[in-house]
Amino acid sequence: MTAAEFQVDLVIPTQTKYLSLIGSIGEHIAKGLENYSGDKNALAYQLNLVLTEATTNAIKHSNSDNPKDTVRITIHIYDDELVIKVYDHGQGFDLDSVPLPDDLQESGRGLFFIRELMDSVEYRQEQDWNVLEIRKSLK
Amino acid sequence: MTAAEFQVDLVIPTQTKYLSLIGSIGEHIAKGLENYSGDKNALAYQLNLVLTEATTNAIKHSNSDNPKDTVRITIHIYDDELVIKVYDHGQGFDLDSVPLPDDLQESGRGLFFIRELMDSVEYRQEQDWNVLEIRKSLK
Amino acid sequence: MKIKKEKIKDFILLTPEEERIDAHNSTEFKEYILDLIKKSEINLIIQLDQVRFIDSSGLGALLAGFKNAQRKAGKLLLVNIQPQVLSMFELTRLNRVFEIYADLDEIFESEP
Amino acid sequence: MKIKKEKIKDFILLTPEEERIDAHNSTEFKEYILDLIKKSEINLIIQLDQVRFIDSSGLGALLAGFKNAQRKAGKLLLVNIQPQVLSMFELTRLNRVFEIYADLDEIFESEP
Ligand SMILES: Nc1ncnc2c1ncn2[C@@H]1O[C@H](COP(=O)(O)OP(=O)(O)O)[C@@H](O)[C@H]1O
Ligand SMILES: Nc1ncnc2c1ncn2[C@@H]1O[C@H](COP(=O)(O)OP(=O)(O)O)[C@@H](O)[C@H]1O
Repeated sequence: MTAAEFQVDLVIPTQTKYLSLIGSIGEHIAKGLENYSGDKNALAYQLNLVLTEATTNAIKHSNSDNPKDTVRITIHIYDDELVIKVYDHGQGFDLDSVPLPDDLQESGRGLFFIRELMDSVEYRQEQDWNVLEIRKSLK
Repeated sequence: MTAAEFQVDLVIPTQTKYLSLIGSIGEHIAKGLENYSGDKNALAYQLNLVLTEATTNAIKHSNSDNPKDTVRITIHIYDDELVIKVYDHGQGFDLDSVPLPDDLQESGRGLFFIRELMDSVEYRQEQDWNVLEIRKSLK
Repeated sequence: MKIKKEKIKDFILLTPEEERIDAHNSTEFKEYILDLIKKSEINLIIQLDQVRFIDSSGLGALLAGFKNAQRKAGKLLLVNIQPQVLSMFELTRLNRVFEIYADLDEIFESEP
Repeated sequence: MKIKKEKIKDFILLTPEEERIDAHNSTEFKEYILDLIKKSEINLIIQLDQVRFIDSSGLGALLAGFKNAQRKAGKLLLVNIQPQVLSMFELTRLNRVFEIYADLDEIFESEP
């Protein structure tokens, strides 16, 4: 993996009004991928969705004691892979123990979408942030 | 000036296909400004334009010897001000000696727009980058 | 959130006039629907032709409406879903939960 | 770049089917126009109703067409410009250079 061809690093207040901006960045990026052999419009929707879901979670579970808390989102596009990282200052959680949603359950489909549409998902600590790291191959 | 409320830092290849992404980020940001008392739709167009013009110049005047050259764009939104920085690796130029365009001249209106629509513009060197720094008050 | 509300035969037709339904507006959307059902408007058609994007919270809002309507022996039908939005229903298998129609004609053609 | 080309009375009507004209597509746009003029299609109407955004290179492309048409004693008229795009013509005073019409009717009503 060489240097990223495209990278974006965003820091936003913990407000849902920024979701459409984050999502549309994902859409634009997908539509601009020249070497992607798959369906770019489908990927555009998927990135929009995955970024929206991950950012929503980071906003929802941010540090509620700090009204100035922020969420950070980075997207790196390499030749053959894209890497999204979403950082929060919340209490953290155990990704592996999140169950699959039932058919009639009203919530709990965010991580399901992320897992279903991307290739790998991890959640870990890095300095004072929690990081959800999402990868997808672009081959 | 306290910490930025919103910040984005982008690194792109020197390709014009990224202009619409950069411009649309500017539009989204303007439309999300809650405390701006002016016309948000006008500001949205203006940020779209200013980012497009500044990024176009940085792409056009990038280091042509390096096919992997990049352009960096940062946008910081503070309470009362926005700051755009566009970084290039080109030969640089003297901002103050750029003349106003004639009525029938086909080019040369990029910096005119930036100066006309924003409050201040500077061009200087920072480490190995040239930086165009654009400021606009949000009061 | 902008929602157009019309009466059409025995149904209330709701058309969200938004490109996106996400966590920013889905709570309002859900409350709007639940409020109607509470007021005994239990037969709803939700027309999604303007919605280009829906996230899990948007699906959740629709599901809340669906379950509440059913509990009162009402109906919540979906109509005019854009293809990419429809794939989200398919991925979550919610296309098997909801009654989904291509257009309004399809809903009413079988009725007398 | 997608451009619709129609014949309307003595004019060629060009409608760029793009939301943006910027440095990514303006060279193609300019060459398209200059190419027509070279082929003696010197009376052009450019309809900008679909263009939500234009940058300085887009204005430059139109200006190149305008000057080339004039040089051959032709005309390049602009029509149906969206308000925000129009303000860019005003800011650069190019609204005093181009002949700008509200709609096609306005162009032809004065003609016999
Ligand atoms: N960034 C996060 N910080 C803390 N908990 C999280 C985070 N992201 C997800 N979770 C946990 O995982 C669960 C499932 O998340 P998700 O699938 O997105 O559905 P939902 O948010 O609708 O419950 C959440 O209910 C929450 O408990
Ligand atoms: N980033 C840059 N690096 C080097 N020269 C630049 C840069 N930006 C602008 N210039 C110079 O300033 C001139 C005016 O720029 P501008 O007003 O954007 O119009 P145009 O690019 O259409 O000529 C350019 O022709 C170029 O010589």
